[in-house]
Amino acid sequence: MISDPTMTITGARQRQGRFTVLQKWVSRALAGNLSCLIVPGPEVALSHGLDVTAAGMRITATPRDASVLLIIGELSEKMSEAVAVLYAQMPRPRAIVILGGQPPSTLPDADFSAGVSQAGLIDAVDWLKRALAKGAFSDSPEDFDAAVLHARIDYVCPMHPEVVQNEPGSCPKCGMDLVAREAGESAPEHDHDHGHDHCEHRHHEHEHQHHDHAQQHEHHEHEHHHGHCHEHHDSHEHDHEQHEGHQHSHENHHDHGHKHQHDESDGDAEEKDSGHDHSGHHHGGHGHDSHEHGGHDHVGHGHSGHDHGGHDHGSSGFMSMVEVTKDLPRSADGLAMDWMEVPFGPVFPGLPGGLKLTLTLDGDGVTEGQATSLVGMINESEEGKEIDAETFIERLASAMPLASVSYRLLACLAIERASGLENDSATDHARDVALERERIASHLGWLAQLGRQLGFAWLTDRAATLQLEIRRASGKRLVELTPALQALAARLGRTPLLKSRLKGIGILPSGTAGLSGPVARAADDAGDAWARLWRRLDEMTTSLDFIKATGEPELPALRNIGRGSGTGEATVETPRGEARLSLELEHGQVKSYRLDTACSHHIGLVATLVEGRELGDALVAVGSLDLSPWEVIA
Amino acid sequence: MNFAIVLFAWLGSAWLLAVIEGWTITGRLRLTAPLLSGLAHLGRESIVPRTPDRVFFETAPVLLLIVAVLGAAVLPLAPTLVIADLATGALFINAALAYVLVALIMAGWGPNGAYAMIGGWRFLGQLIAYAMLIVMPITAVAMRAESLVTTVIVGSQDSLWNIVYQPLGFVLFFIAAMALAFRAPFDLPTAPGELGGGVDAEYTGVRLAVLRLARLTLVITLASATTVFYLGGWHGPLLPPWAWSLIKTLAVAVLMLLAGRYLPRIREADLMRWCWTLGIPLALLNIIVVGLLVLVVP
Amino acid sequence: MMSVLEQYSLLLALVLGIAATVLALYGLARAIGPAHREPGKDVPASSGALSRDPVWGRYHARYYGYALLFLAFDMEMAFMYPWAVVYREVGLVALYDMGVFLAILFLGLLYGWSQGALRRQ
Amino acid sequence: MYAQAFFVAVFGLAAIGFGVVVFRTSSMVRSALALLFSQTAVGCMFLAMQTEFLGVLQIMMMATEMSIMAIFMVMFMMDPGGMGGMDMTHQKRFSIGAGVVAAGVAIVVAFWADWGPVTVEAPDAAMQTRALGMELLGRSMLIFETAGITILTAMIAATAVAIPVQTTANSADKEDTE
Repeated sequence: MISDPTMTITGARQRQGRFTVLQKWVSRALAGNLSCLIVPGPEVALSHGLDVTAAGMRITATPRDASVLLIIGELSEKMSEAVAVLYAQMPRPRAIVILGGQPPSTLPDADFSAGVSQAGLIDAVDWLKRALAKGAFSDSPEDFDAAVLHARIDYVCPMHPEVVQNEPGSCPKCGMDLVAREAGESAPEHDHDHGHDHCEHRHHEHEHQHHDHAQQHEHHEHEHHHGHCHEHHDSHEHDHEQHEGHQHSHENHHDHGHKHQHDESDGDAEEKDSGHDHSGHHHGGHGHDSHEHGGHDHVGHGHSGHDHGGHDHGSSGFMSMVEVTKDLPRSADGLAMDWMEVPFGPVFPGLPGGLKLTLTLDGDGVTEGQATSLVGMINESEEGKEIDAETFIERLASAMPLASVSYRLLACLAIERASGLENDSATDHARDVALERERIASHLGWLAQLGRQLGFAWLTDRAATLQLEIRRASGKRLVELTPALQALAARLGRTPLLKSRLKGIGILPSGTAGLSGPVARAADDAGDAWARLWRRLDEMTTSLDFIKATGEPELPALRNIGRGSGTGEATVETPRGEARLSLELEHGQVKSYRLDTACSHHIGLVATLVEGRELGDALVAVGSLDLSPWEVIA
Repeated sequence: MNFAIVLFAWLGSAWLLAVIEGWTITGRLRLTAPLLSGLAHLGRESIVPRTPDRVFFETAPVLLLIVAVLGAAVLPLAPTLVIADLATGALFINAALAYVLVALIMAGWGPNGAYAMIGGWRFLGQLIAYAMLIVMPITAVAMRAESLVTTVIVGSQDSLWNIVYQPLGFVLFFIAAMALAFRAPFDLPTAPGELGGGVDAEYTGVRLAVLRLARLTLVITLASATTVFYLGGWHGPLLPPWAWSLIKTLAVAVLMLLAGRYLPRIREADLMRWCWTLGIPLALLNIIVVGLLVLVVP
Repeated sequence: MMSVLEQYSLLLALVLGIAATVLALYGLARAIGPAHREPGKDVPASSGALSRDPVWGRYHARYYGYALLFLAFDMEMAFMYPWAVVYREVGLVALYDMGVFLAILFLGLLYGWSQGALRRQ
Repeated sequence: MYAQAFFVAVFGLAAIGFGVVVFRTSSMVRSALALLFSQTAVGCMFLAMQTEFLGVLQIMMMATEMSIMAIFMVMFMMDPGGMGGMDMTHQKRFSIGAGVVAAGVAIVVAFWADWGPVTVEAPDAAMQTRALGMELLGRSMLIFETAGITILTAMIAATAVAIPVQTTANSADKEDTE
């Protein structure tokens, strides 16, 4: 537990002069209005049994509305970067609370840290209230900066995308000069392959853009980042250094009294063109574009902006819209539009935290999309590193916060099989009850998430309350809760608009490869989001019946395996589908393992589910899969 | 004098509504909550995004607040308790509230961010869906009152409230009013779960406070319009007229706020299809039915 | 009773008053403290990814079929309100007259509907 | 009277000012909304001239119609955000000439036309609305119904031009291109 003696929070606001009366009042109001952004997401808080609202904080959807950044558990490297961006975008005064993890390297030290428990959370809120009332304003607030807020530059070979280096040079494979590009966000997209025929063109385009960015950011490094508008038509000054002539020759075109920034993209376009040796760039902005990437112009990359500027300068009369738009991507109805690539996630209120959905949007329709997990477990058994069986179980369970009991059970079973232990029916029953209990809790968590996505506040509240109650409930208590669960299902059946919202969305026919769990079972009905909702509600009832018939739950714990050796394989039907673990045990140590989960397969279905759908429908379709990004094995 | 009283009444209802809204969310009834929350907003930084269209970004919240208040300005609390009793009052509300769209387009376009922009253009689609369902039912109301003056419209419901006289019009108007106020389940432009806040997303600090106040005022304005057009305005036994107006307005406003909690967000495609293939024919039917009633029933 | 022009001035005063109040609030907020400029803060929030790319491009509004019909319906409102005001006075002729007008419009709606204007494009 | 003249002048200048902005910006949305506010200012001029129904109608209709114009401009114009700093004016010399001539003609008409006697007192706004309704249902009924037919024609034309027809040949064609 960290407590600063002066009680000033790290994200305090600048104070001018002394602490005024106004600031004092405001500080008190701030202390009484805590709103928090949960990383990785509210569903993780729920599955850990944390009731954030009861602790006295409002859960917000965006960093803009948050004053507290609540981090639960350890964060992966990619999530650390995302969290730095989120923190940077929160308005001051802002505070960081970490429950059950180390502060990520990208953030300043946590204002408060504790273990993952409701008590810890309540302590945190108490501390924050006091700290904000006293230290929301500070004489010298620290600047927050992180590497991710500035682009890192990689150098890649234009011909061999797999060649990535930190320094400029030539490609070891073909000897070509390496091209600079912005590292990070767009990097994985280089490697993915949709199997669409325009994919290749996109590669080119990305590089093209990165090239652009890179130069700009080099420039920023000279400038020590004191400019705060790092958008990419900001390369103005940079242009001055190398392309002064161009810039001046265009000054006279920009006498609209418009913002200066707008002028700069022309210089940008010029520079890009000259870099590629296109002399006729005044007229040929588009010609150049089309040969580069065959008619794919994402606005996101700002090509359109430059080129139109170019058009205007060169044209003597009216421009032909047919001519000008011929290289833009076509929508299904034949209209030429700019497409934009928009990230949804990793911390998006409508999707589970850690899942990053990247959609290429044409208006509010999705033309293509793909999902990646930023928190997925890595399926590797480090050579020569043997893990103690108990540690292995703990590690696997904590790596899957949304279904820890299932994976604990899976690990126990696999290890016990490997050591040649016979099944013990009493233990098995108790474990199965725990598994079924988690299934109910997990499905309730999914319902709460559905409520968040659809703005259905009542569902979120109700499902979350029940989930918190059921997580660790005894068999008797579970039986008592049966009517509440039935009432919830009946209520959903009666809710207007819900059916029209879910029916026919995200259809996965029963033949689809790689389906598992409720998604597979729902495919036997209609295979849409509505069928999946009812499949999950049915499963909750079935699980309750099983618990009623079987007895008390007991958390799976490893039986005495001694120092057994061997290989074992186990499968468990987790709430999201079948998980399979095979491992090699040597003298009670796990030597190597291999894990296969349902979500690893389901995440690949996202691309087909979202294509051509309206944005809201696409998000519902992805949500209905109940993807747990933790269970996506890299 | 009237001016001050009415303004005070509107402020009072906004505050009460904020208290009730807080109550439904947190489950605690705290009278100071809206003031504290406003003060907290003042204390947060108000970030201006790297926005190439700062004029739009700055204008949007103020414009939204102005049009919401202007709409309320022609709605009477009592026979003489109205800021401006315009001869075209019923039309004027439409005119003022049409600028809600303009404000949202500005808020969406200004920050140059994808979520906000999609939200802004989504609301244009939403307007295309609901606008006729605001305009056509009001026409039927004006037919009965033979006037566009809001006080006369309330007067025409002396014997029988419009909610009984033209229930179909009331249902259409109420749904359209909720869509206009872009509250759940019609919160397509802000949709936290789909657009991470949409048009609201980039507003922080004092600008967010103004925006929230504007949205709250908009709900009150629409609730008050529903009261004036369909619920008999100030008519009611025992209590003074202004009290009845305020009670009805608050009741409708709370209904608008609460309904969203129990419904999932509507699909944009469904909203547009239902409004045009079902709503507009029904609104036309409503006009014809009211037309016959007006002529047949003296 | 105020004259019409006085009422307009009152509304104008209301507009200016609100604008002044909001400006005063902004001033108050500024007095509490200025916004601290930091890298990344002014980039539009997009759920943890830093997306600096501008999005102002050709936006595909899928509702343009509705929009075209809406323009026609909006135009019609110019006639509906004055008609509604004198409706009872004129009587059956007005109903007949407006009936024909609305029937014509409804025909347009039906045509658009049959041609698929009333759907996402 | 002087107050009226003052407000007519103020809103008139505002209308012209926003009108200038329409051409001075390179952002389509800004341009469309500037045109909207220019029209709103004209509506306010109507109000100042005590033609209430017309003024309010103008203010109302322009908000939705200019916004729809904005989305169509964003759909179909290149670089709607104006990030390329595109100049929206074309054929400058010709358009300046045309503008000057048109302004001259308007001024000449304004000064030479016989505006009739100045109305001492405008009729009450409620009366105006009523009179408008009576006019629509009386003398101008034919014009009114013709307007209906015109709107119908516009709806049919717009639908026929803009909405792609779903035929089998068309969808086969689309599959080819994909």
